[in-house]
Amino acid sequence: MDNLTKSEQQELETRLQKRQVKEFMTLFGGLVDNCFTACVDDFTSKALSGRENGCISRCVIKSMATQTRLSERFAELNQSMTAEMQNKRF
Amino acid sequence: MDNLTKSEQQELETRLQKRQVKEFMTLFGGLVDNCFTACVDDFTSKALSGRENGCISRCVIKSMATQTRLSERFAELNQSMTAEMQNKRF
Amino acid sequence: MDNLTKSEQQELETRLQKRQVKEFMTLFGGLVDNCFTACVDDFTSKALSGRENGCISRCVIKSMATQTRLSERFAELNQSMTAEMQNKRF
Amino acid sequence: MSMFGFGARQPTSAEKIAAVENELKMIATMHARMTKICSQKCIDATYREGDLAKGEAVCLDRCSAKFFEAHQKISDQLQSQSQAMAGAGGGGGFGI
Amino acid sequence: MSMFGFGARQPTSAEKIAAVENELKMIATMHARMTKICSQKCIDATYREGDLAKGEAVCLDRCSAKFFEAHQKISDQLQSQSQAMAGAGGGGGFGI
Amino acid sequence: MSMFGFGARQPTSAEKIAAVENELKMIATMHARMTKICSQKCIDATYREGDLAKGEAVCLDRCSAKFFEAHQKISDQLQSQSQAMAGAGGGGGFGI
Repeated sequence: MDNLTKSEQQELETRLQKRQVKEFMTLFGGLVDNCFTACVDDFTSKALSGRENGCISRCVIKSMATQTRLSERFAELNQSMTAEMQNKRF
Repeated sequence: MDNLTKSEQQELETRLQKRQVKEFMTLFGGLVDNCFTACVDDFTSKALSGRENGCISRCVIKSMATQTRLSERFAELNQSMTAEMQNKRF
Repeated sequence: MDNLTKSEQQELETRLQKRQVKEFMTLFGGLVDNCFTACVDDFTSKALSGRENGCISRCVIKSMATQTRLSERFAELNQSMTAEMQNKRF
Repeated sequence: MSMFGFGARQPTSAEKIAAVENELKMIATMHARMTKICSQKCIDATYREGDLAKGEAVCLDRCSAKFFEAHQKISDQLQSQSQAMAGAGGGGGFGI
Repeated sequence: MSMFGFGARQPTSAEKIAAVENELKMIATMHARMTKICSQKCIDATYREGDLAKGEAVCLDRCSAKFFEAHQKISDQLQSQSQAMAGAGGGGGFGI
Repeated sequence: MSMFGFGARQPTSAEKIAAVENELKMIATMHARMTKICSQKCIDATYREGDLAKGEAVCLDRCSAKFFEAHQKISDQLQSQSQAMAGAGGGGGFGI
Protein backbone atom coordinates (compact mmCIF):
# COMPACT_ATOMS: atom_id res chain seq x y z
CA MET A 1 0.00 0.00 0.00
CA ASP A 2 2.89 2.38 0.67
CA ASN A 3 4.31 1.92 -2.83
CA LEU A 4 3.17 5.17 -4.35
CA THR A 5 4.22 6.42 -7.75
CA LYS A 6 5.95 9.77 -8.09
CA SER A 7 2.81 11.68 -9.00
CA GLU A 8 0.93 10.01 -6.15
CA GLN A 9 3.68 11.07 -3.76
CA GLN A 10 3.40 14.65 -5.00
CA GLU A 11 -0.36 14.66 -4.53
CA LEU A 12 0.09 13.25 -1.03
CA GLU A 13 2.73 15.88 -0.25
CA THR A 14 0.33 18.67 -1.26
CA ARG A 15 -2.38 17.26 0.94
CA LEU A 16 -0.05 16.85 3.88
CA GLN A 17 1.01 20.48 3.57
CA LYS A 18 -2.63 21.55 3.72
CA ARG A 19 -3.09 19.32 6.74
CA GLN A 20 -0.07 20.87 8.46
CA VAL A 21 -1.47 24.36 7.97
CA LYS A 22 -4.78 23.18 9.40
CA GLU A 23 -3.11 21.50 12.36
CA PHE A 24 -1.07 24.57 13.08
CA MET A 25 -4.20 26.71 13.10
CA THR A 26 -5.88 24.26 15.47
CA LEU A 27 -2.87 24.34 17.76
CA PHE A 28 -2.78 28.14 17.70
CA GLY A 29 -6.52 28.39 18.35
CA GLY A 30 -6.26 25.91 21.21
CA LEU A 31 -3.45 27.97 22.73
CA VAL A 32 -5.54 31.16 22.59
CA ASP A 33 -8.54 29.35 24.10
CA ASN A 34 -6.58 27.71 26.84
CA CYS A 35 -4.46 30.67 27.88
CA PHE A 36 -7.35 33.14 27.68
CA THR A 37 -9.59 30.86 29.74
CA ALA A 38 -6.90 30.27 32.34
CA CYS A 39 -5.62 33.85 32.63
CA VAL A 40 -8.49 36.27 32.01
CA ASP A 41 -11.28 36.53 34.54
CA ASP A 42 -11.62 40.20 35.31
CA PHE A 43 -14.10 42.11 33.18
CA THR A 44 -14.03 45.46 34.97
CA SER A 45 -11.83 46.75 32.14
CA LYS A 46 -11.64 46.18 28.39
CA ALA A 47 -7.85 46.02 28.22
CA LEU A 48 -5.69 43.18 29.47
CA SER A 49 -4.10 43.97 32.85
CA GLY A 50 -0.40 43.55 33.58
CA ARG A 51 -1.15 40.41 35.55
CA GLU A 52 -3.21 38.95 32.71
CA ASN A 53 -0.53 39.78 30.14
CA GLY A 54 2.13 38.12 32.26
CA CYS A 55 -0.02 35.04 32.78
CA ILE A 56 -0.76 34.73 29.05
CA SER A 57 2.90 35.09 28.16
CA ARG A 58 3.96 32.38 30.64
CA CYS A 59 1.07 30.19 29.51
CA VAL A 60 2.25 30.37 25.88
CA ILE A 61 5.85 29.52 26.82
CA LYS A 62 4.78 26.65 29.05
CA SER A 63 2.29 25.30 26.51
CA MET A 64 4.95 25.29 23.78
CA ALA A 65 7.32 23.43 26.09
CA THR A 66 4.53 20.96 26.88
CA GLN A 67 3.83 20.47 23.16
CA THR A 68 7.49 19.86 22.43
CA ARG A 69 7.97 17.37 25.24
CA LEU A 70 4.80 15.44 24.42
CA SER A 71 5.68 15.36 20.72
CA GLU A 72 9.03 13.78 21.53
CA ARG A 73 7.41 11.18 23.77
CA PHE A 74 4.69 10.55 21.19
CA ALA A 75 7.26 9.91 18.45
CA GLU A 76 9.16 7.45 20.65
CA LEU A 77 6.05 5.62 21.79
CA ASN A 78 4.59 5.52 18.29
CA GLN A 79 7.81 4.05 16.92
CA SER A 80 8.06 1.34 19.55
CA MET A 81 4.37 0.49 19.15
CA THR A 82 4.73 0.20 15.37
CA ALA A 83 7.78 -2.04 15.82
CA GLU A 84 5.87 -4.21 18.28
CA MET A 85 2.91 -4.59 15.95
CA GLN A 86 5.14 -5.62 13.07
CA ASN A 87 6.74 -8.26 15.28
CA LYS A 88 3.28 -9.64 16.03
CA ARG A 89 2.33 -9.79 12.36
CA PHE A 90 5.37 -11.59 10.95
CA MET B 1 -4.71 37.73 -4.24
CA ASP B 2 -8.19 39.16 -3.90
CA ASN B 3 -8.46 39.84 -7.62
CA LEU B 4 -10.70 36.97 -8.58
CA THR B 5 -12.25 36.53 -12.01
CA LYS B 6 -16.01 36.31 -12.33
CA SER B 7 -16.12 32.53 -12.45
CA GLU B 8 -13.77 32.33 -9.48
CA GLN B 9 -16.08 34.65 -7.56
CA GLN B 10 -19.03 32.42 -8.38
CA GLU B 11 -17.20 29.32 -7.22
CA LEU B 12 -16.24 31.12 -4.01
CA GLU B 13 -19.83 32.24 -3.49
CA THR B 14 -21.05 28.64 -3.79
CA ARG B 15 -18.51 27.47 -1.25
CA LEU B 16 -19.36 30.27 1.16
CA GLN B 17 -23.03 29.33 0.99
CA LYS B 18 -22.15 25.77 1.91
CA ARG B 19 -20.02 27.10 4.75
CA GLN B 20 -22.90 29.25 6.02
CA VAL B 21 -25.22 26.28 6.14
CA LYS B 22 -22.59 24.33 8.04
CA GLU B 23 -21.98 27.18 10.47
CA PHE B 24 -25.67 27.59 11.07
CA MET B 25 -25.99 23.91 11.89
CA THR B 26 -23.05 24.15 14.30
CA LEU B 27 -24.66 27.15 15.97
CA PHE B 28 -27.99 25.38 16.25
CA GLY B 29 -26.36 22.24 17.61
CA GLY B 30 -24.39 24.27 20.14
CA LEU B 31 -27.59 25.96 21.27
CA VAL B 32 -29.32 22.62 21.84
CA ASP B 33 -26.29 21.26 23.71
CA ASN B 34 -25.86 24.30 25.86
CA CYS B 35 -29.51 24.87 26.75
CA PHE B 36 -30.22 21.20 27.34
CA THR B 37 -27.15 20.81 29.56
CA ALA B 38 -28.01 23.95 31.54
CA CYS B 39 -31.75 23.36 31.91
CA VAL B 40 -32.43 19.62 32.09
CA ASP B 41 -31.31 17.66 35.12
CA ASP B 42 -34.34 15.76 36.27
CA PHE B 43 -34.78 12.28 34.83
CA THR B 44 -37.74 11.09 36.88
CA SER B 45 -39.92 11.74 33.83
CA LYS B 46 -39.46 11.38 30.07
CA ALA B 47 -41.22 14.64 29.17
CA LEU B 48 -39.80 18.14 29.71
CA SER B 49 -41.31 19.81 32.79
CA GLY B 50 -42.77 23.32 32.76
CA ARG B 51 -39.69 24.62 34.53
CA GLU B 52 -37.37 22.96 32.01
CA ASN B 53 -39.40 24.27 29.07
CA GLY B 54 -39.28 27.79 30.47
CA CYS B 55 -35.56 27.57 31.11
CA ILE B 56 -34.86 26.30 27.57
CA SER B 57 -36.97 29.04 26.04
CA ARG B 58 -35.17 31.78 28.00
CA CYS B 59 -31.83 30.15 27.24
CA VAL B 60 -32.53 30.29 23.49
CA ILE B 61 -33.56 33.94 23.63
CA LYS B 62 -30.56 34.92 25.74
CA SER B 63 -28.15 32.91 23.60
CA MET B 64 -29.41 34.58 20.43
CA ALA B 65 -28.99 38.01 22.05
CA THR B 66 -25.48 37.00 23.11
CA GLN B 67 -24.66 35.84 19.56
CA THR B 68 -25.93 39.09 18.10
CA ARG B 69 -24.03 41.32 20.52
CA LEU B 70 -20.78 39.36 20.14
CA SER B 71 -21.09 39.35 16.35
CA GLU B 72 -21.39 43.15 16.35
CA ARG B 73 -18.36 43.52 18.59
CA PHE B 74 -16.45 40.98 16.55
CA ALA B 75 -17.12 42.86 13.32
CA GLU B 76 -15.94 46.14 14.86
CA LEU B 77 -12.82 44.63 16.40
CA ASN B 78 -11.97 42.70 13.26
CA GLN B 79 -12.27 45.86 11.17
CA SER B 80 -10.07 47.95 13.44
CA MET B 81 -7.51 45.15 13.66
CA THR B 82 -7.37 44.79 9.89
CA ALA B 83 -6.96 48.56 9.53
CA GLU B 84 -4.14 48.53 12.08
CA MET B 85 -2.31 45.70 10.34
CA GLN B 86 -2.48 47.49 6.99
CA ASN B 87 -1.02 50.62 8.60
CA LYS B 88 1.89 48.54 9.88
CA ARG B 89 2.56 47.04 6.48
CA PHE B 90 2.60 50.18 4.36
CA MET C 1 -34.98 14.62 -3.92
CA ASP C 2 -34.56 11.02 -2.83
CA ASN C 3 -34.96 9.70 -6.34
CA LEU C 4 -31.36 8.96 -7.14
CA THR C 5 -30.16 7.15 -10.23
CA LYS C 6 -28.10 3.99 -9.87
CA SER C 7 -24.75 5.71 -10.28
CA GLU C 8 -25.79 8.41 -7.85
CA GLN C 9 -26.70 5.72 -5.34
CA GLN C 10 -23.31 4.11 -5.78
CA GLU C 11 -21.52 7.41 -5.25
CA LEU C 12 -23.62 8.02 -2.14
CA GLU C 13 -22.83 4.53 -0.86
CA THR C 14 -19.10 5.15 -1.23
CA ARG C 15 -19.38 8.39 0.68
CA LEU C 16 -21.43 6.83 3.45
CA GLN C 17 -18.81 4.12 3.88
CA LYS C 18 -16.15 6.79 4.31
CA ARG C 19 -18.40 8.53 6.81
CA GLN C 20 -18.88 5.31 8.77
CA VAL C 21 -15.13 4.80 9.05
CA LYS C 22 -14.78 8.38 10.25
CA GLU C 23 -17.60 8.00 12.77
CA PHE C 24 -16.14 4.81 14.09
CA MET C 25 -12.78 6.51 14.61
CA THR C 26 -14.48 9.38 16.45
CA LEU C 27 -16.32 6.92 18.65
CA PHE C 28 -13.15 5.00 19.40
CA GLY C 29 -11.23 8.20 20.14
CA GLY C 30 -14.00 9.44 22.42
CA LEU C 31 -13.91 6.14 24.29
CA VAL C 32 -10.16 6.39 24.87
CA ASP C 33 -10.50 10.02 26.00
CA ASN C 34 -13.39 9.36 28.29
CA CYS C 35 -12.11 6.17 29.90
CA PHE C 36 -8.55 7.48 30.28
CA THR C 37 -9.77 10.73 31.84
CA ALA C 38 -12.12 8.91 34.22
CA CYS C 39 -9.76 6.09 35.24
CA VAL C 40 -6.18 7.37 35.21
CA ASP C 41 -5.06 9.91 37.77
CA ASP C 42 -1.93 8.49 39.30
CA PHE C 43 1.33 9.51 37.66
CA THR C 44 3.79 8.01 40.12
CA SER C 45 4.35 5.20 37.61
CA LYS C 46 4.47 4.97 33.82
CA ALA C 47 2.51 1.72 33.56
CA LEU C 48 -1.21 1.33 34.15
CA SER C 49 -1.97 -0.11 37.60
CA GLY C 50 -4.30 -3.06 38.16
CA ARG C 51 -6.96 -0.70 39.44
CA GLU C 52 -6.64 1.53 36.37
CA ASN C 53 -6.74 -1.44 34.02
CA GLY C 54 -9.88 -2.75 35.67
CA CYS C 55 -11.53 0.65 35.57
CA ILE C 56 -10.72 1.11 31.86
CA SER C 57 -12.03 -2.32 31.02
CA ARG C 58 -15.33 -1.72 32.86
CA CYS C 59 -15.55 1.75 31.32
CA VAL C 60 -15.28 0.30 27.80
CA ILE C 61 -17.96 -2.32 28.47
CA LYS C 62 -20.30 0.20 30.05
CA SER C 63 -19.73 2.78 27.31
CA MET C 64 -20.53 0.21 24.62
CA ALA C 65 -23.72 -0.73 26.43
CA THR C 66 -24.60 2.97 26.70
CA GLN C 67 -23.95 3.46 22.98
CA THR C 68 -26.12 0.51 22.08
CA ARG C 69 -29.02 1.57 24.28
CA LEU C 70 -28.93 5.18 23.11
CA SER C 71 -28.72 4.12 19.46
CA GLU C 72 -31.88 2.03 19.88
CA ARG C 73 -33.71 4.91 21.52
CA PHE C 74 -32.43 7.33 18.92
CA ALA C 75 -33.70 5.16 16.07
CA GLU C 76 -37.15 4.90 17.65
CA LEU C 77 -37.39 8.60 18.43
CA ASN C 78 -36.09 9.60 15.02
CA GLN C 79 -38.66 7.38 13.32
CA SER C 80 -41.60 8.71 15.32
CA MET C 81 -40.41 12.29 14.79
CA THR C 82 -40.12 11.78 11.05
CA ALA C 83 -43.61 10.27 10.96
CA GLU C 84 -44.98 13.21 12.94
CA MET C 85 -43.40 15.75 10.64
CA GLN C 86 -44.85 14.04 7.56
CA ASN C 87 -48.29 14.14 9.15
CA LYS C 88 -47.90 17.87 9.66
CA ARG C 89 -46.84 18.45 6.07
CA PHE C 90 -49.60 16.55 4.27
CA MET D 1 -30.62 32.37 -6.93
CA SER D 2 -33.97 31.23 -5.62
CA MET D 3 -35.76 31.09 -2.33
CA PHE D 4 -36.90 27.53 -2.97
CA GLY D 5 -33.85 25.31 -2.79
CA PHE D 6 -32.74 24.57 -6.34
CA GLY D 7 -35.52 26.68 -7.90
CA ALA D 8 -36.93 25.72 -11.26
CA ARG D 9 -33.79 24.02 -12.63
CA GLN D 10 -32.98 20.36 -12.10
CA PRO D 11 -30.48 19.72 -9.29
CA THR D 12 -27.21 18.18 -10.50
CA SER D 13 -26.10 14.74 -9.33
CA ALA D 14 -23.56 16.32 -7.01
CA GLU D 15 -26.25 18.49 -5.44
CA LYS D 16 -28.65 15.60 -4.95
CA ILE D 17 -25.98 13.47 -3.32
CA ALA D 18 -24.84 16.36 -1.14
CA ALA D 19 -28.40 16.97 0.04
CA VAL D 20 -28.88 13.36 1.17
CA GLU D 21 -25.40 13.32 2.68
CA ASN D 22 -26.07 16.52 4.61
CA GLU D 23 -29.28 15.18 6.07
CA LEU D 24 -27.55 12.01 7.25
CA LYS D 25 -24.68 14.06 8.61
CA MET D 26 -27.07 16.18 10.63
CA ILE D 27 -28.72 13.12 12.09
CA ALA D 28 -25.32 11.61 12.94
CA THR D 29 -24.24 14.85 14.62
CA MET D 30 -27.41 14.96 16.68
CA HIS D 31 -26.86 11.34 17.68
CA ALA D 32 -23.29 12.05 18.75
CA ARG D 33 -24.30 15.10 20.79
CA MET D 34 -27.10 13.21 22.51
CA THR D 35 -24.79 10.32 23.36
CA LYS D 36 -22.24 12.66 24.88
CA ILE D 37 -24.70 14.67 26.95
CA CYS D 38 -26.86 11.78 28.15
CA SER D 39 -23.77 9.76 29.10
CA GLN D 40 -22.57 12.69 31.20
CA LYS D 41 -25.97 13.14 32.81
CA CYS D 42 -26.72 9.47 33.52
CA ILE D 43 -23.57 7.38 33.85
CA ASP D 44 -21.63 7.04 37.11
CA ALA D 45 -18.09 7.97 36.06
CA THR D 46 -16.31 5.92 38.72
CA TYR D 47 -16.82 2.75 36.70
CA ARG D 48 -16.95 0.49 39.73
CA GLU D 49 -19.37 -1.63 37.70
CA GLY D 50 -19.08 -2.64 34.05
CA ASP D 51 -22.81 -3.26 33.64
CA LEU D 52 -25.37 -0.54 33.10
CA ALA D 53 -27.29 -0.20 36.35
CA LYS D 54 -31.09 -0.28 36.04
CA GLY D 55 -31.26 3.36 37.14
CA GLU D 56 -28.69 4.37 34.55
CA ALA D 57 -30.56 2.58 31.76
CA VAL D 58 -33.86 4.25 32.66
CA CYS D 59 -32.09 7.61 32.91
CA LEU D 60 -30.67 7.13 29.38
CA ASP D 61 -34.14 6.38 27.99
CA ARG D 62 -35.65 9.47 29.57
CA CYS D 63 -32.68 11.67 28.72
CA SER D 64 -32.90 10.72 25.04
CA ALA D 65 -36.65 11.42 24.97
CA LYS D 66 -36.12 14.80 26.60
CA PHE D 67 -33.25 15.58 24.24
CA PHE D 68 -35.46 15.00 21.20
CA GLU D 69 -38.21 17.10 22.72
CA ALA D 70 -35.79 19.94 23.47
CA HIS D 71 -34.29 19.67 19.99
CA GLN D 72 -37.71 19.99 18.38
CA LYS D 73 -38.78 22.78 20.70
CA ILE D 74 -35.65 24.84 20.03
CA SER D 75 -35.99 24.25 16.30
CA ASP D 76 -39.59 25.51 16.40
CA GLN D 77 -38.66 28.50 18.53
CA LEU D 78 -35.87 29.57 16.17
CA GLN D 79 -38.17 29.10 13.20
CA SER D 80 -40.91 31.29 14.62
CA GLN D 81 -38.36 33.89 15.72
CA SER D 82 -36.75 33.98 12.29
CA GLN D 83 -40.16 34.22 10.63
CA ALA D 84 -41.14 37.06 12.96
CA MET D 85 -37.95 38.86 11.96
CA ALA D 86 -37.77 38.03 8.29
CA GLY D 87 -41.46 38.25 7.41
CA ALA D 88 -42.46 35.73 4.74
CA GLY D 89 -39.03 34.27 3.71
CA GLY D 90 -39.04 30.48 3.29
CA GLY D 91 -36.32 28.23 1.97
CA GLY D 92 -33.71 27.32 4.57
CA GLY D 93 -35.58 26.70 7.80
CA PHE D 94 -34.28 25.21 11.00
CA GLY D 95 -36.07 21.87 11.27
CA ILE D 96 -34.12 18.65 11.23
CA MET E 1 8.83 25.40 -3.60
CA SER E 2 9.27 29.01 -2.58
CA MET E 3 9.40 31.04 0.59
CA PHE E 4 6.94 33.57 -0.79
CA GLY E 5 3.61 31.82 -1.04
CA PHE E 6 3.09 30.85 -4.66
CA GLY E 7 6.51 32.20 -5.71
CA ALA E 8 6.95 33.58 -9.19
CA ARG E 9 4.26 31.46 -10.86
CA GLN E 10 0.64 32.53 -11.10
CA PRO E 11 -1.61 30.86 -8.51
CA THR E 12 -4.28 28.64 -10.05
CA SER E 13 -7.97 29.43 -9.63
CA ALA E 14 -8.31 26.66 -7.07
CA GLU E 15 -5.42 28.08 -5.05
CA LYS E 16 -6.81 31.62 -5.10
CA ILE E 17 -10.24 30.43 -3.99
CA ALA E 18 -8.73 28.22 -1.29
CA ALA E 19 -6.68 31.15 0.05
CA VAL E 20 -9.73 33.41 0.41
CA GLU E 21 -11.75 30.52 1.84
CA ASN E 22 -9.06 29.72 4.40
CA GLU E 23 -8.89 33.29 5.60
CA LEU E 24 -12.66 33.43 6.06
CA LYS E 25 -12.58 30.06 7.78
CA MET E 26 -9.98 31.28 10.23
CA ILE E 27 -12.05 34.33 11.05
CA ALA E 28 -15.16 32.18 11.52
CA THR E 29 -13.26 29.83 13.82
CA MET E 30 -12.00 32.73 15.90
CA HIS E 31 -15.53 34.07 16.10
CA ALA E 32 -16.90 30.73 17.26
CA ARG E 33 -14.19 30.34 19.91
CA MET E 34 -14.76 33.85 21.23
CA THR E 35 -18.50 33.29 21.42
CA LYS E 36 -18.05 30.10 23.37
CA ILE E 37 -15.53 31.45 25.85
CA CYS E 38 -17.15 34.84 26.44
CA SER E 39 -20.56 33.22 26.90
CA GLN E 40 -19.07 30.94 29.55
CA LYS E 41 -17.32 33.84 31.27
CA CYS E 42 -20.21 36.33 31.20
CA ILE E 43 -23.59 34.63 31.02
CA ASP E 44 -25.44 33.40 34.09
CA ALA E 45 -26.21 29.76 33.22
CA THR E 46 -29.33 29.45 35.38
CA TYR E 47 -31.39 31.25 32.72
CA ARG E 48 -33.82 32.74 35.21
CA GLU E 49 -34.02 35.68 32.82
CA GLY E 50 -34.33 35.59 29.03
CA ASP E 51 -32.95 39.09 28.55
CA LEU E 52 -29.28 39.95 28.64
CA ALA E 53 -28.67 41.76 31.93
CA LYS E 54 -26.82 45.07 31.65
CA GLY E 55 -23.86 43.57 33.50
CA GLU E 56 -23.76 40.59 31.15
CA ALA E 57 -23.82 42.82 28.07
CA VAL E 58 -20.96 44.98 29.35
CA CYS E 59 -19.03 41.85 30.27
CA LEU E 60 -19.45 40.50 26.70
CA ASP E 61 -18.13 43.77 25.24
CA ARG E 62 -15.05 43.74 27.45
CA CYS E 63 -14.49 40.02 27.04
CA SER E 64 -14.48 40.32 23.25
CA ALA E 65 -12.03 43.24 23.37
CA LYS E 66 -9.72 41.29 25.69
CA PHE E 67 -10.03 38.20 23.50
CA PHE E 68 -8.85 40.12 20.43
CA GLU E 69 -6.00 41.64 22.40
CA ALA E 70 -4.93 38.23 23.71
CA HIS E 71 -5.24 36.71 20.22
CA GLN E 72 -2.98 39.39 18.76
CA LYS E 73 -0.52 39.19 21.63
CA ILE E 74 -0.17 35.41 21.38
CA SER E 75 0.18 35.64 17.60
CA ASP E 76 3.02 38.18 18.03
CA GLN E 77 4.68 36.11 20.73
CA LEU E 78 4.68 32.95 18.62
CA GLN E 79 5.97 34.88 15.64
CA SER E 80 8.93 36.38 17.51
CA GLN E 81 9.66 32.99 19.10
CA SER E 82 9.59 31.22 15.76
CA GLN E 83 11.78 33.93 14.23
CA ALA E 84 14.25 33.64 17.11
CA MET E 85 14.41 29.90 16.48
CA ALA E 86 14.32 29.80 12.70
CA GLY E 87 16.53 32.80 11.96
CA ALA E 88 15.48 34.63 8.80
CA GLY E 89 12.79 32.24 7.41
CA GLY E 90 9.65 34.07 6.24
CA GLY E 91 6.61 32.65 4.44
CA GLY E 92 4.15 30.98 6.79
CA GLY E 93 3.94 33.16 9.89
CA PHE E 94 1.38 33.06 12.65
CA GLY E 95 -0.58 36.31 12.17
CA ILE E 96 -4.26 36.22 11.43
CA MET F 1 -17.35 -5.63 -1.99
CA SER F 2 -14.65 -7.63 -0.23
CA MET F 3 -13.61 -8.41 3.30
CA PHE F 4 -9.97 -7.71 2.49
CA GLY F 5 -9.69 -3.98 1.89
CA PHE F 6 -9.61 -3.41 -1.85
CA GLY F 7 -10.01 -7.09 -2.62
CA ALA F 8 -8.47 -8.54 -5.75
CA ARG F 9 -8.57 -5.35 -7.82
CA GLN F 10 -5.80 -2.76 -7.81
CA PRO F 11 -6.53 0.26 -5.60
CA THR F 12 -6.80 3.51 -7.56
CA SER F 13 -4.38 6.37 -6.97
CA ALA F 14 -7.03 8.26 -5.03
CA GLU F 15 -7.63 5.25 -2.79
CA LYS F 16 -3.94 4.72 -2.10
CA ILE F 17 -3.45 8.38 -1.22
CA ALA F 18 -6.58 8.39 0.95
CA ALA F 19 -5.35 5.32 2.84
CA VAL F 20 -2.00 6.89 3.70
CA GLU F 21 -3.71 10.18 4.52
CA ASN F 22 -6.20 8.46 6.82
CA GLU F 23 -3.47 6.70 8.74
CA LEU F 24 -1.58 9.95 9.27
CA LYS F 25 -4.80 11.69 10.25
CA MET F 26 -5.51 9.05 12.87
CA ILE F 27 -2.06 9.44 14.35
CA ALA F 28 -2.44 13.23 14.39
CA THR F 29 -5.81 12.94 16.12
CA MET F 30 -4.37 10.63 18.74
CA HIS F 31 -1.51 13.05 19.28
CA ALA F 32 -3.91 15.97 19.72
CA ARG F 33 -6.08 14.06 22.18
CA MET F 34 -3.08 12.96 24.23
CA THR F 35 -1.73 16.51 24.34
CA LYS F 36 -5.03 17.87 25.56
CA ILE F 37 -5.60 15.24 28.24
CA CYS F 38 -2.04 15.06 29.57
CA SER F 39 -1.83 18.87 29.72
CA GLN F 40 -4.99 18.92 31.79
CA LYS F 41 -3.73 16.14 34.06
CA CYS F 42 -0.19 17.44 34.56
CA ILE F 43 0.09 21.21 34.07
CA ASP F 44 -0.64 23.71 36.84
CA ALA F 45 -3.16 26.04 35.22
CA THR F 46 -2.30 29.11 37.28
CA TYR F 47 0.76 29.78 35.10
CA ARG F 48 2.76 31.40 37.86
CA GLU F 49 5.80 29.94 36.16
CA GLY F 50 6.59 29.91 32.45
CA ASP F 51 8.97 26.95 32.73
CA LEU F 52 7.88 23.35 32.95
CA ALA F 53 8.48 22.25 36.54
CA LYS F 54 10.42 19.00 36.96
CA GLY F 55 7.31 17.34 38.40
CA GLU F 56 5.20 18.47 35.47
CA ALA F 57 7.73 17.16 32.94
CA VAL F 58 7.88 13.73 34.61
CA CYS F 59 4.09 13.66 34.82
CA LEU F 60 3.86 14.35 31.05
CA ASP F 61 6.25 11.48 30.31
CA ARG F 62 4.28 9.03 32.43
CA CYS F 63 0.93 10.30 31.22
CA SER F 64 1.91 9.79 27.58
CA ALA F 65 3.15 6.26 28.29
CA LYS F 66 -0.09 5.42 30.12
CA PHE F 67 -2.13 6.98 27.32
CA PHE F 68 -0.50 4.74 24.72
CA GLU F 69 -0.98 1.70 26.92
CA ALA F 70 -4.67 2.55 27.45
CA HIS F 71 -5.13 3.22 23.72
CA GLN F 72 -3.70 -0.18 22.85
CA LYS F 73 -5.63 -1.94 25.57
CA ILE F 74 -8.96 -0.43 24.51
CA SER F 75 -8.23 -1.21 20.87
CA ASP F 76 -7.55 -4.86 21.77
CA GLN F 77 -10.64 -5.09 23.96
CA LEU F 78 -12.90 -3.72 21.21
CA GLN F 79 -11.33 -6.08 18.69
CA SER F 80 -11.87 -9.17 20.81
CA GLN F 81 -15.42 -8.05 21.63
CA SER F 82 -16.26 -7.45 17.98
CA GLN F 83 -14.74 -10.81 17.04
CA ALA F 84 -16.75 -12.53 19.76
CA MET F 85 -19.87 -10.90 18.32
CA ALA F 86 -19.16 -11.13 14.60
CA GLY F 87 -17.52 -14.52 14.46
CA ALA F 88 -14.81 -14.76 11.80
CA GLY F 89 -15.11 -11.32 10.05
CA GLY F 90 -11.73 -9.71 9.30
CA GLY F 91 -10.93 -6.60 7.30
CA GLY F 92 -11.54 -3.35 9.19
CA GLY F 93 -10.53 -3.95 12.78
CA PHE F 94 -9.91 -1.41 15.50
CA GLY F 95 -6.11 -1.29 15.77
CA ILE F 96 -4.26 1.91 15.05
